[in-house]
Amino acid sequence: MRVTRRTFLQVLGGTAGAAALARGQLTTTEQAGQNLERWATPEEVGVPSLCQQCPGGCGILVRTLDGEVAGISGNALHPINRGALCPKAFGGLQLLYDPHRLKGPMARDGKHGALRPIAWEEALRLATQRLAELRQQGLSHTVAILGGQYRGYRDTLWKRFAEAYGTPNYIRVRCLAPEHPALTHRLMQGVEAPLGYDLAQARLILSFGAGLLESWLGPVHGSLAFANLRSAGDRPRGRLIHVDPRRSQTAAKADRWVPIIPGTDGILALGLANALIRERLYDHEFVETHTFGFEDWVDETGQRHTGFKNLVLREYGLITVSRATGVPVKTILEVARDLATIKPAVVIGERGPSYGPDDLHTRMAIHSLNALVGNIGVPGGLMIQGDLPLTPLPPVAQDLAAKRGGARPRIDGAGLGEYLLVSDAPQALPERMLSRDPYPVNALFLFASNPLANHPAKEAFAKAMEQVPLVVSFSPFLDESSALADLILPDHTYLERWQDDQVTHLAGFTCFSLAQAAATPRHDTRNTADVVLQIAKTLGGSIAKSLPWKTFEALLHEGAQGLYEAGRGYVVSVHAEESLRKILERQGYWAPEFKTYDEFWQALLKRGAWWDPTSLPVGRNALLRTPSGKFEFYSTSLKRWVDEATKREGKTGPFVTALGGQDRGDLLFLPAVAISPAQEAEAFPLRLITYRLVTRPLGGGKNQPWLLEQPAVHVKTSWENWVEVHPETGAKLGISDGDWVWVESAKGRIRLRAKLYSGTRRDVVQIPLFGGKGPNPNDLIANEADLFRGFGLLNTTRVRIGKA
Amino acid sequence: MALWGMVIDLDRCTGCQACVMACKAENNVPAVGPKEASRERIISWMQVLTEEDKEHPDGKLRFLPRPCLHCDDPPCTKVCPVYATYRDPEGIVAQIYARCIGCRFCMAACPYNAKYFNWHTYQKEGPGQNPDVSVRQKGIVEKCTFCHHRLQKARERALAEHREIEPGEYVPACAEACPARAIVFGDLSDPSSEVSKLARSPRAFRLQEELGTKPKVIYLTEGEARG
Amino acid sequence: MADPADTRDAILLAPIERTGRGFYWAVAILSLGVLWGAVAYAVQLDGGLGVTGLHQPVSWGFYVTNFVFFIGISHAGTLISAILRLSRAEWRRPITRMAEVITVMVLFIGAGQILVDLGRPDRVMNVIRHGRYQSPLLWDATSISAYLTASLVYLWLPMIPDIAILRDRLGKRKFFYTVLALGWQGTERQHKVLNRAIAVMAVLVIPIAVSVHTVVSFVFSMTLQPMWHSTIFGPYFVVGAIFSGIAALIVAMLIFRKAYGLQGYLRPIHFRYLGQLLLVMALLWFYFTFTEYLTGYYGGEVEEMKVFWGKFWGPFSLFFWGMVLANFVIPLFCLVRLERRTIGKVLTASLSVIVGMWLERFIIVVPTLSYPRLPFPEGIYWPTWVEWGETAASFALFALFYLLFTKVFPIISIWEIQEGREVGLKEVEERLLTYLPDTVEPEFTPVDRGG
Amino acid sequence: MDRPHPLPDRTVKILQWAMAGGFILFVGAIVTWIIHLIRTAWWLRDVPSASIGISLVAIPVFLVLLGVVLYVFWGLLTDRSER
Repeated sequence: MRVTRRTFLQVLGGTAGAAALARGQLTTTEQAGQNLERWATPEEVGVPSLCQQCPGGCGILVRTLDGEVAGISGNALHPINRGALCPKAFGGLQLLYDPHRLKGPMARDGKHGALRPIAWEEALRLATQRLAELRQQGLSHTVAILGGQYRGYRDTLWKRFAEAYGTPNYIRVRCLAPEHPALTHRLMQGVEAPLGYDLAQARLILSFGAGLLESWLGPVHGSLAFANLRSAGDRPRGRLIHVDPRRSQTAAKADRWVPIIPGTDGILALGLANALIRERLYDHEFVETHTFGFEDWVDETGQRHTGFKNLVLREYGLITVSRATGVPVKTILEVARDLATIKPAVVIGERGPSYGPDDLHTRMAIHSLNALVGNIGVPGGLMIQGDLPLTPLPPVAQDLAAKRGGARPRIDGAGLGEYLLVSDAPQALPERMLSRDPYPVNALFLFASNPLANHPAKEAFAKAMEQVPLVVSFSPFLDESSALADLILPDHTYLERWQDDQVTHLAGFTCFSLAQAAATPRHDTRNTADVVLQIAKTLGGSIAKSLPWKTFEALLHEGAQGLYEAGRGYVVSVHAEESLRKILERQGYWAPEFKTYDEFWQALLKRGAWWDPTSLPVGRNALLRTPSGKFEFYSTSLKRWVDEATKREGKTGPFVTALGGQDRGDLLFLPAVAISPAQEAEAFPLRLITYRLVTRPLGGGKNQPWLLEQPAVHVKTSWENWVEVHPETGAKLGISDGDWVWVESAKGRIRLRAKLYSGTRRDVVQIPLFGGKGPNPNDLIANEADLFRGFGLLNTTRVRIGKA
Repeated sequence: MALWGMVIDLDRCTGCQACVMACKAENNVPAVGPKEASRERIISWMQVLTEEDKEHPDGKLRFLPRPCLHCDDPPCTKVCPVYATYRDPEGIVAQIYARCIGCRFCMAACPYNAKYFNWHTYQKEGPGQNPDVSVRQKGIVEKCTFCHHRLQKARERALAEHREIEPGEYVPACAEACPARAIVFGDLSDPSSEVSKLARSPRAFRLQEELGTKPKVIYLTEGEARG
Repeated sequence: MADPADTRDAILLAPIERTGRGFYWAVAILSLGVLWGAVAYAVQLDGGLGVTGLHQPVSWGFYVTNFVFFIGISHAGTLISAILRLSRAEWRRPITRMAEVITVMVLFIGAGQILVDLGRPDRVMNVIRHGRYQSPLLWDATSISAYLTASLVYLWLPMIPDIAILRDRLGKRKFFYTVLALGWQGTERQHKVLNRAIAVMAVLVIPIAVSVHTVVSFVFSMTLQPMWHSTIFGPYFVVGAIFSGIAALIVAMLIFRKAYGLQGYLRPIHFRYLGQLLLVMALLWFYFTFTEYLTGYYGGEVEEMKVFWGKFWGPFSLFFWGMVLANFVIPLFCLVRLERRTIGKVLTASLSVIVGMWLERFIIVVPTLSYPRLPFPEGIYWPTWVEWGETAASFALFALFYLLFTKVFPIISIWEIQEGREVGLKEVEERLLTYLPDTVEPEFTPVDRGG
Repeated sequence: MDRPHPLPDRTVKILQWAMAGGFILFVGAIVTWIIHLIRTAWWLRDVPSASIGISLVAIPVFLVLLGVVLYVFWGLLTDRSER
């Protein structure tokens, strides 16, 4: 029907013009065409859904015509993005209609045979049979599930499945673990829930390399906050100061860009602290009443400890800091003054790739600035995320096999030894799988992850996968990893499935997004969540009992009932209505909008999200949960961990060694970043920085031509990856714009096109995580992990470049 | 009669290209592929231009989103030999794809390079496209229409409900998507509309104003307002 | 007077009567060129204009350059012949026909370039159905069709007596010649009618010709683009057109002089006169170019200067300085002294001018488009084999048309040569006498060629 | 003039006058076309003045051309019949 209509439009003359031309002289054919158009207008429905291109959690509205997807726009009601979107969102259309999608389940003949199509029943039988066998043999712990970037009930489901089945190896690969508070916040504030940043109200944002506008907590939310910082009504224009070696988009838009020697952000933060203290600009009231370890102190044994103040004044003088960071003293002073005088101010530096080898102390140093200016627990500062009042699910029923399997150590070593503080350590996975330490992996499930494209040790990973008897992939596409899988049970793409999202890492408010399938599945694929439920059911016993829901939709339906019964929060609605409710609620009124849960559920589906904007625990007490009830410059909890680890493993145990050893004394527990002398690496004179583009969706977006064609605006490029070189560095090496160059690290070399970009340091080259075809910067990066967050060290590699 | 216009606040624009992609999805603008892209044939009705402050080597980077500026005195419509592009009474510079002979005179005449040519057949009709916008064939010129089809739909809706089009009811895809809220769209003939107010801002300027094309896309400079 | 028995000019009919091997070779080679173009066009029709090197922002390239160039060449003809006729330059007699043929042939080729350049040639009738006179392209369409019509008429009218000779002397194509000869018997009245018509046409064709290249220049100068938006583009283009036209005429004359052994008719003096004309045009062209560029440079407008420097030192400098060399320096050196080795010098200058004028058209069309006003990436344009093919085919097709024409009609006006012998001599003498101070005022007799 | 001339047959005559007719048609078509363009411009309020201005020059030029051609046709063809 659609085609007929459009053909008619073309006959008429394409677009608007025809009508204007024919004004007053409509011929009968044209009249008939218009009638037909009216008659043929398909039913247009906007289905709220969730953008899954990045962890930002934006709500989208999928435009469907007679059930076929015809467009994506922002869900104007959704509190995260308020109808706005970033470029990635539109790639979802091309993801959905990717002609190379898998048309149905595939199985491999033997270990080295070819993939062939297979029926779902057969495919599920294959997987279930193997799982049952392994469990019978007492090898349930040898099943590993590698999960990518997702959250909410799909995570819940896998977690429950792993627990009920009996494997500790549900391993997540992601740079963002929203349900955990940032380690720094845990160490210095003792909080157990993630923190939120009240960007919407802040008038100064000091960002240490956080790609607010590109990749941080979601570019849309960041951009809305940025827009708010800009001239808006009568308020004065806010300031954005961005510290970054690279002139990123955020740096370009910042009021001040502070270029810095990579990895020295912590030193700069301490220099700023020095300036704040020296000029007596810090928040005395907050520091005196709410912090611990600022002044020198004496512990119960009578031992004297250096406080933060004296540490900073003694070790981080402005000239020292300036020399170490490459930031002029004048700039440090000016930034410090801005930070102290423009209120409210917020310092961000929590997420994103690691800053350098001493990532933990760097982050502590940055975070201590928030305490110095006293913006913890105040509007426009740091807040704590509220909990989602979802229906509590019944506890997982574990039979003996499950208990036994679940008690085994994890294959990646997370939670032990050097990875004590880490929940997942995918970096260690290939090596351990290859060495079968502590046990071989007999089945590997890949869900929403593609390690063979993204893992810095992808060759080792591929080898490790060879050894696994059964590799099951749930990818809807034949990506690098699923190409090596033995069994592919393709998931729907996100526009085709029921799903939820629980955004718990943003602006403080809690938000639950729900989406039904916006499009009928284009191919013979199945929602992996439903597949897991079905596998559990087939496996039977306690596993089936732990996952009793018939469909994923039923689980969502059950979970969301808690929201209805919580007696707070709202299904999102138009702004005016929300404002009124907020005012009422502040006066103590909260009226339920729906009489029955069914009504609530229908409204949730129709509007896309539930949120609770008002019941934020913003008080300082909620934010300072350390034993002392204060913000700890000197982290007593870190000390406790270290003491315990020393007791358990000895002074030379892996955890203590990883921290830098006991010999650092108090400096280990204070935000002290060592100033290392500038190193002159002859062989590899340049440092490599990788970064994430705002146009890069999860999974790389190889199948999204729009995004690949116009990946960036700061350099002119299209369809291929590139390396950014400073024009002077380029001139020195005889490299001009657009030349092919080899970028070589100790690990390997890749051939890329050079782009001369003045927003590069002279001693740095930059390669974006491009995601399209062609070489990947991961091929250069050594497989090193930051031991405290488990995430790869992406910006510590040294390289050299030369004309290819 | 309305006079549709747009204000783009460069102080807010982050160069993210959400507008570009929103436009492509809304208007069935194809990706031309690596080969054609390397031949400089990317079609981008809305394009984010980047200007580097060459005076200071590490200086500022400026972003400039450029849709069709819908000039009130458009140089492109004047030169079209077949009335395939014209300014409609509400100020929108429209294209008639079925009429265009592909002489590319309008492309040569546009001082803003807002017109794009279909050098090859870049796409066929297929799923995922917006049926409100025709899929262009090879050999013709296309450009931003201020999402004219949205105006038609809004007008039909208003007509069916016996009322006028409300402000905000008709907004192009780029303005709708912009995450920094840098793009404001509305009726310039209504002095109380947001675009009109912003257009009177001391920060307001027009591209190549000296050419006298009277663009209806108005930009706001970066930085704070000067007096 | 067209005495059929007069065999002095038999050599002029020879190419029509007999066909040698050289002709077939020439046709074969030219056909190959045309074939290249045909294949290229087929490829272009199938794949779209994308098979060319055109892109964003350089959306006009070789085709438009060729269009301007060929339309320019067309001025060779009719305009020169009309001016010479009106000024009663007696040395025009063996030249006019050749010039007029160039015009007609090349106009077809030039107008064809636009067709080749269209993205949707199948919709070309839209120009007729939906054309709008605000567009300079329509001015072109009108002006070129007027010029083409006028040129055809102006080619045909002076050919009627010759066609009558062919009708009477030649065995073949009798019917064809009979129809075209319009019953010419050389009567007094017929002469009077014809001469009057030719005189009117000569007057009419000059403004039309000037208008043609003026409106071709308007295609560019009516836009607001840097280095296009110029008031002197009209006369500048016209001067360039006449310049290239004369050069093309000289080359054509020399080729046929050699091929058909016309040394007796096209004598060094003709080339000397034409060479001098060419020199004058070279100076005039330089004057216009200088004025045009100086105004731009002196104004120093930013956008203008981007294009200016692009031409002067940038990627187009090779073309720009090549143009200056070919259009000014070489002709100047060749044409200043023409007493010795006239033919060689004139030929060199003419070939150089043809190349130079093509470069000039290129340097006008492309650089302006290559430097957009807004911060776009600047586009460099390089044609593909398709554009080379079309260009080669255009030249080949022109040559082929010309060659075929000479096999059907005499390339030198027989009756005008005869008229020169019979009437011209006496008339010039009489006219000369009227210029001199010491002779008695003779009774003015209007030219009466009826005798 | 010495040699006797075969009288042109009817076909030749018809063709010659047909040529004249063709030319009239051609010029007529062009004039009609220009008028059509004026009409379109008028309807669309698309700068009719430009069309009218150009037609003021173009139409007379074509009519003069037509005049000259017809004059030649008439002058040459009728002359023979007089003799």
